[in-house]
Amino acid sequence: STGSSSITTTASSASPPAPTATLARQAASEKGLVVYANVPNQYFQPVIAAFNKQYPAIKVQVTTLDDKTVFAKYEAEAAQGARTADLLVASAPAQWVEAERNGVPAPVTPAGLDAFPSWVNQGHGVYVMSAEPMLLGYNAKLLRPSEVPHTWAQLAADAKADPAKYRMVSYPISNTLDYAGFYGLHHILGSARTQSYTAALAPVTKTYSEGLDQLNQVLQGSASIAYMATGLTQAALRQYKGIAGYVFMQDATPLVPRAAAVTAKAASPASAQLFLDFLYSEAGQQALCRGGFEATMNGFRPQAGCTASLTSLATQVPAKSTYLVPIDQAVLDRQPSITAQWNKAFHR
Amino acid sequence: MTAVDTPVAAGRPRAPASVGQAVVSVLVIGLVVGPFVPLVYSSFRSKPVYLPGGVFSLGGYRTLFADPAYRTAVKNTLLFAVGTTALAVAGGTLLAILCTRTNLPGRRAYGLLLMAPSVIPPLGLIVGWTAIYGQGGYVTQLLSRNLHLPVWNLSSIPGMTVFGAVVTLPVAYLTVRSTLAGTDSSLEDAARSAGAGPLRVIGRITLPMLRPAILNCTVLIFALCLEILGIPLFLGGPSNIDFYASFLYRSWSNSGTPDPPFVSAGAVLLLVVVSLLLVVRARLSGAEQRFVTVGARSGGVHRPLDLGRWRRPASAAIGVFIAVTSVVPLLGLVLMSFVRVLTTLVAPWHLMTSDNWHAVATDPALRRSITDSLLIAVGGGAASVALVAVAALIAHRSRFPLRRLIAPALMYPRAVPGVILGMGFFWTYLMFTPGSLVRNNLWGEAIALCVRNLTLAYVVIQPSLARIGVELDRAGHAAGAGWWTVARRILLPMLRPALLAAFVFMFVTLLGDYDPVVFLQKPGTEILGVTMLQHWSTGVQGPVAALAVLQVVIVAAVLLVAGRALRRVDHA
Amino acid sequence: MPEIRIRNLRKSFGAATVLDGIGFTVRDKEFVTLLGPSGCGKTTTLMAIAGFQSPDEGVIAVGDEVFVDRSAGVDLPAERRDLGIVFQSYALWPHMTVAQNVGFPLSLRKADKRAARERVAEVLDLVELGGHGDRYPHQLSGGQQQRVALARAIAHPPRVLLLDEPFSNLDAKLRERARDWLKQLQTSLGLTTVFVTHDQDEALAMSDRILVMHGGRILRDGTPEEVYREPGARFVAEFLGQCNFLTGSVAAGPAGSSVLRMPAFPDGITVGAAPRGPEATVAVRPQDIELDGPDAPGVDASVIEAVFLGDHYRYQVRVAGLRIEVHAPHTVACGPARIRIPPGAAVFVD
Amino acid sequence: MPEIRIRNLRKSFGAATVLDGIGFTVRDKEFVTLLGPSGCGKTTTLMAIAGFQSPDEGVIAVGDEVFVDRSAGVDLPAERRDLGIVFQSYALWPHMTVAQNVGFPLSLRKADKRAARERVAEVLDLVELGGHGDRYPHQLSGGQQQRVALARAIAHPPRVLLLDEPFSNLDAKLRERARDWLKQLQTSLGLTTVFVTHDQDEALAMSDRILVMHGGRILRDGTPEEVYREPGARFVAEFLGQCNFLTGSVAAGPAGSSVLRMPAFPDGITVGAAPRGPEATVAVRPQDIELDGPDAPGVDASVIEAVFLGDHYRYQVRVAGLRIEVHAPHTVACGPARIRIPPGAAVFVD
Ligand SMILES: Nc1ncnc2c1ncn2[C@@H]1O[C@H](COP(=O)(O)OP(=O)(O)OP(=O)(O)O)[C@@H](O)[C@H]1O
Ligand SMILES: Nc1ncnc2c1ncn2[C@@H]1O[C@H](COP(=O)(O)OP(=O)(O)OP(=O)(O)O)[C@@H](O)[C@H]1O
Ligand SMILES: [Mg+2]
Ligand SMILES: [Mg+2]
Repeated sequence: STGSSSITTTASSASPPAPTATLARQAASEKGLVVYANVPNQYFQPVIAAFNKQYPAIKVQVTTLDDKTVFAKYEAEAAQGARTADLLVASAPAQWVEAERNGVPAPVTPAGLDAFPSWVNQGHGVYVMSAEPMLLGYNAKLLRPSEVPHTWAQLAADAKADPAKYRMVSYPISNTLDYAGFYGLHHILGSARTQSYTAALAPVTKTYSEGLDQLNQVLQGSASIAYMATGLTQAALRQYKGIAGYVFMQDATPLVPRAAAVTAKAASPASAQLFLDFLYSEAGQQALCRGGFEATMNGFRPQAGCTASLTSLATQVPAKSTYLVPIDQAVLDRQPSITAQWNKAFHR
Repeated sequence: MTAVDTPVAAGRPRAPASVGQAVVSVLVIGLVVGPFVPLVYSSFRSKPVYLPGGVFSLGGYRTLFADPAYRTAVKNTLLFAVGTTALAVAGGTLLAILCTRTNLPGRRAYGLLLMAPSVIPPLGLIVGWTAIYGQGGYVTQLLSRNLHLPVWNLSSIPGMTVFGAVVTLPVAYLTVRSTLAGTDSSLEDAARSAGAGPLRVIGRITLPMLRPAILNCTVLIFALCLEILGIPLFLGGPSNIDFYASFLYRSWSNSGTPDPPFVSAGAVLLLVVVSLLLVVRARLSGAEQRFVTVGARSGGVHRPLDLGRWRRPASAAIGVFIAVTSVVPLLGLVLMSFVRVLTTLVAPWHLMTSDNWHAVATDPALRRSITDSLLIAVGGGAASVALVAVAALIAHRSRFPLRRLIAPALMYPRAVPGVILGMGFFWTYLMFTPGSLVRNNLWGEAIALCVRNLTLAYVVIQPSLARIGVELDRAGHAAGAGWWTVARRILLPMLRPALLAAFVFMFVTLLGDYDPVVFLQKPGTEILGVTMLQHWSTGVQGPVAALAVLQVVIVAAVLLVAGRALRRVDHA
Repeated sequence: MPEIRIRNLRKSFGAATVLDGIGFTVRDKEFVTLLGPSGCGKTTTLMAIAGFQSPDEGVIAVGDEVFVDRSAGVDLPAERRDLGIVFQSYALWPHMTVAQNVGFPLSLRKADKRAARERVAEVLDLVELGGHGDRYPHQLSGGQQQRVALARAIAHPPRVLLLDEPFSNLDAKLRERARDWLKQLQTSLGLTTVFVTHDQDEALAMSDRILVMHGGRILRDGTPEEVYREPGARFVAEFLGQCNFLTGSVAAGPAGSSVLRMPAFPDGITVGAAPRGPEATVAVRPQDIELDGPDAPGVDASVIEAVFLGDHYRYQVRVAGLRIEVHAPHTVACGPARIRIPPGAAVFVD
Repeated sequence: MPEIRIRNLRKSFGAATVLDGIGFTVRDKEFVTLLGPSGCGKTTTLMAIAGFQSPDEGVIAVGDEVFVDRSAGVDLPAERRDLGIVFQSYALWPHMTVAQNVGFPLSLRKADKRAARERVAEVLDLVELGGHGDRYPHQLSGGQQQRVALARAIAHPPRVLLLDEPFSNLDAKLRERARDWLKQLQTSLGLTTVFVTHDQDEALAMSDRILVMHGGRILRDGTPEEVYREPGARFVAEFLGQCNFLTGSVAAGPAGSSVLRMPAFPDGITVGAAPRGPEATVAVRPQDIELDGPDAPGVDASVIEAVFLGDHYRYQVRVAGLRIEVHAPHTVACGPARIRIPPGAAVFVD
């Protein structure tokens, strides 16, 4: 339902899914599941809990690291043959490409992919766990609802028209998430428009690269808008009703993949695959949505309260305005030029 | 800071305790050198140490020097380091003089309060400062939005310099104060009877005599500024200002290839710079005899310098300084932990919430991280202090052949950014320790944290040791005690106040430190600093503030107990 | 050079009374010594004059100027009193050369550079350190350091010179030389001087007048000979050198003198003052007692210990149960001897 | 108590030779003093015996045991030498009570707890600090601290007692008392003792034998009287008290004596030793010179200064261009006088 026509679907070279019962038996003899993930603990916890409801015997240990460290730690440990992660979760497409090249992911296919868009499988054993829409957060005390821009075009126009009111925050392009978002923007809007918008936004934008720092600026009121904010904002802003809100950009909402892969050197491959299988099950999708991750299942119906899903996104943003940034070499290749354009606009 | 080698002619010809001394020396040197081995090695390889197929290469260094961003980062770091050091040393010295040598009203209370920035956990202090004085900080917003006044920018180099100076000022303050306490005040009296007024006395007598102490803390603070990561990472980001450490960290975390050699090369260059600093200091302090007061038989408490009509203004200024730098950010933290968001747009009482504390309380990792952190802070703190104490005794009170290596070795853990030291530890654990002996448990984190902060324990213990006369050891030997017995029954008991102070210092630091364990932490072995960092990365600062307040409360409790103990120790 | 007048100085630290009504006058060009045991308040008195201690009560004036008058609320800061002080620890500034140390008081007064340099050279010559201007204090011996401290104190001619045990860090040999030298300098420059010491030899050798202090009070005030010969109080007698104390019954002697009688000296000891009561104690200096072989005049005694002390021998003599110390330049064998206390050797003490 | 034998001790610090072939023997129960000016190597010698300085060359043995023999590579660590040492600064451990300080050497030797307690009490009684076992060092006066240091040094009976200027921190009065007391203790316990001082009075009053050191060598070795009366070297004469040095031509006198002639003393000065050359210098102690009014016998002189020093007067006398110091117990007015150097008062020095 969601997903533009140009979603990359690399032919899968992975083996067919193993039967769940076999995996469960193998997992019983394994020593728990080790996950390196770029996910804040508090968001991931509902997912783990739901998994453990099904597989109480499998002890899941999630180490929260930033994107780079997820790979660096795994690769160093794997090279030395030490016990390391069985499953990796990270968002940076460029680093996934590098990881594929280094043979990090194991060629594993989860069961139940039929119910998902084909792009969930990025090939080489890398799967999109959640496709997170980059969105715009705003301060509800500083901007009346009518003043909140819903398109990049409007955002750029507002920035020019009232720079005092539209003080903005965002990531710097050096942030992998931000780069992925801009890659998507270029794809949807074309380079010329993206560049002109960037040029308009640069003078009113301050950048924060750590975590969700920019959200705080919006909440505190030093900025009225955070654009190109991560999809996790949906969950983070839940407790700030009346102070801040978020909208999806109608003209272009890039989806940045948070991908997962079972590792080649996994000590608990069966447990890892069970977890992967779980992610692509109904229960798993509900848990992801609850945690604030974007559920991607076709025809997903969220249970009470949770909004993070592509089905609900589809009701808010036209399909042609969304685009999932793929995990492939093209993303790596365009990084220098897109970064340079951004830097030029920001005088860096 | 005062690693001045007291030339101890404690000329005992042979040391029967040399086995024990060897064990401790090798342990200390090994712990310090351990993480540096893979770092230095990998800086000369084309691939990370743990990957097969690397060749010798200077590529890392070449990449570094070719990068204009590196040069900018170096320039920024130097600007910051020079500014911070100058401010901290000048401020610390001035405050120490005012609080010990003049009739400033309230000087005793100030003496304690000035130490506050060193007992608030570093991340907490940053959160507190950004919440109050940052871009979106409460006071900043109040002034700019509500009163339309021009405001400062905490994220600029001057802004970070001021913050850096506040953080490091206690180091200068402590060093200078303890030196002042040890110098004969009759030197100042002599100047006054020669006709010099209070200002002249300070300018021409007190300050010049403090040169060695000032030199020591200048070198230490400068070195700390070179490796500092938290400030550029959290404050410098919005203005796109990188320092040495944050440049390395960011280029590392954005690079496609695993562990590029230029990160190690950057760390190695920093090591070289700090070594040079140590050499320069040794050179400069060569003529230190000129600053040691001759036959210091202290002339008792004399009349303090009279500040005259500046008494009250000076006192008020210091009060404001303490309020602005410590009290307000601390209150900000407390307030933050009880509101949904600290903003000038909505009155705080409309935002009251217990959610932050609830989130903190229900976080399953939190209880573990509190107990783990307490364990490391208490156990690790005690073990490090014990190790450093014995190492300092070997370095300054023995004839052990390797003793000259120990004092400089103890300075190095603070010579590179904690994150990179942590990386070194990770590699060392990975490659050189059997199995996952320490890599996968709390031990590994504890060791990394402790080693990184050995320097702090040393700079607290060393000056006190230097003040204990050699004759006290000799009297012990003459009584028939060997080296170890003298250490155990005479020197260590006499060092008790310093050991306790070092322990408290270590405790506070270990409780809040995080950068060396970024690589090492894993579920089940969380520590407070990392938990805080992770809450931060969710973008919601309320729980971070709650954690920081929690840390301050724990530290305050420990200080209270330690203060009691210290008083009892002093009585003995 | 003006005179120093001190009246009723009182000072307590908490419950401890350190100065208990000190009052004295130092005349122009006079060299006055405060002598007393450790802790008796000598330094406190000196520091009150210098301005480093505020007395609780009392008046200090030098010449026409009142330094301290507690009742009038006057308390001049130290730097405006224009005094020269030499501290016990010398308090040389270790970061300055000898010339800079000595020149400091001049440079403060914005003296002409050249004139200042000349004055420094002159003062250094005066203290016999002509060629040492470029050295640092730690490159000097103790005696030289002490002379630099003095040079500094007199560089800008002070109204009054105050010295706090300036020689106590010197060794015996140096100390004697330094004494002579200082006394000479003081006399030739005509400096009004207050000198603090706990060494009676030093006090006797140098002073025009000695004030013996004890427990925050002045017990005795007089020239060295007066104080030594007529100590008045037992404490003073004892503090100014060894002393034998003999107690007995007193009877009037010829020509206003008295005779003290006791079992050891049945013929009595003649004291050159009228009796003040039926019982009394006298002090007799060891070197004033005559001791000789068993054939000499005097009462029977027995020498139980003889120690050679260079310029004299020190004998412990037993006389009818009493133990008496005698100093004599000549040798007396241990064993039986005769002892005599000549008239005038004994003085009454309280 | 064993004897100490030291042979050819040498020690340099860099280019500076501090000990230049020191050798001496201390006999059983003897009290030997190393006397010399600051920096002559006294402490270095003592510390070599104690084991805190390694000599570059030489042999040190106590009784049968060789402590140091550089040529044989022997160098016993300090803690195995079983000596008692009292340091100049006392070096009491501030964190231990008096009893713990004194008991420390015993506790090291795993002495029986009760026996150790008794021994501590006994030693404290010996140094007259019976009731002070529970105090801390800072609660004691200087003199008491010094006694605790001594008690500690003798608690576990040492083979030899070493003392490095133990009294130099005490004031004049206390020092004298401490001297007597220590000497008595040493005699009664029969301790072989090496004592270091730069105070000649102390050395003369206490020692069985004095070794006068200068520049890392021993210049003179003898009993106090020998050293004082026959100093041999000018340095020794001067160091042991004031001295006048007179130089003139020498002729043989009667009975193996000599006569020194010079313009000031045309009749010559009789010296009780045969002449060793045509020219010579003699040393004459100020108190051995006779000074009296202008009617007394002797050569014409003029008293130019008289200082009262308590037990004697110090006169500066001018005799035909020479300046001579004289000490006499009696008063002589300034102005013309007569001076006489009796036979035996002058001794030849190098
Ligand atoms: N600041 C102070 N606080 C409390 N007591 C003090 C203080 N200064 C001096 N005293 C006490 O006052 C008394 C007199 O001290 P002062 O220094 O005048 O003695 P002193 O005669 O100079 O002795 P010394 O010969 O030891 O130098 C001593 O008992 C000392 O302990
Ligand atoms: N560790 C050292 N390094 C260099 N020189 C030293 C050292 N120890 C002592 N000296 C020098 O050796 C010489 C003798 O020192 P020593 O301490 O034995 O003298 P002393 O006779 O005890 O003098 P004092 O009476 O001043 O204590 C001195 O000139 C001293 O400067
Ligand atoms: Mg005094
Ligand atoms: Mg010595």
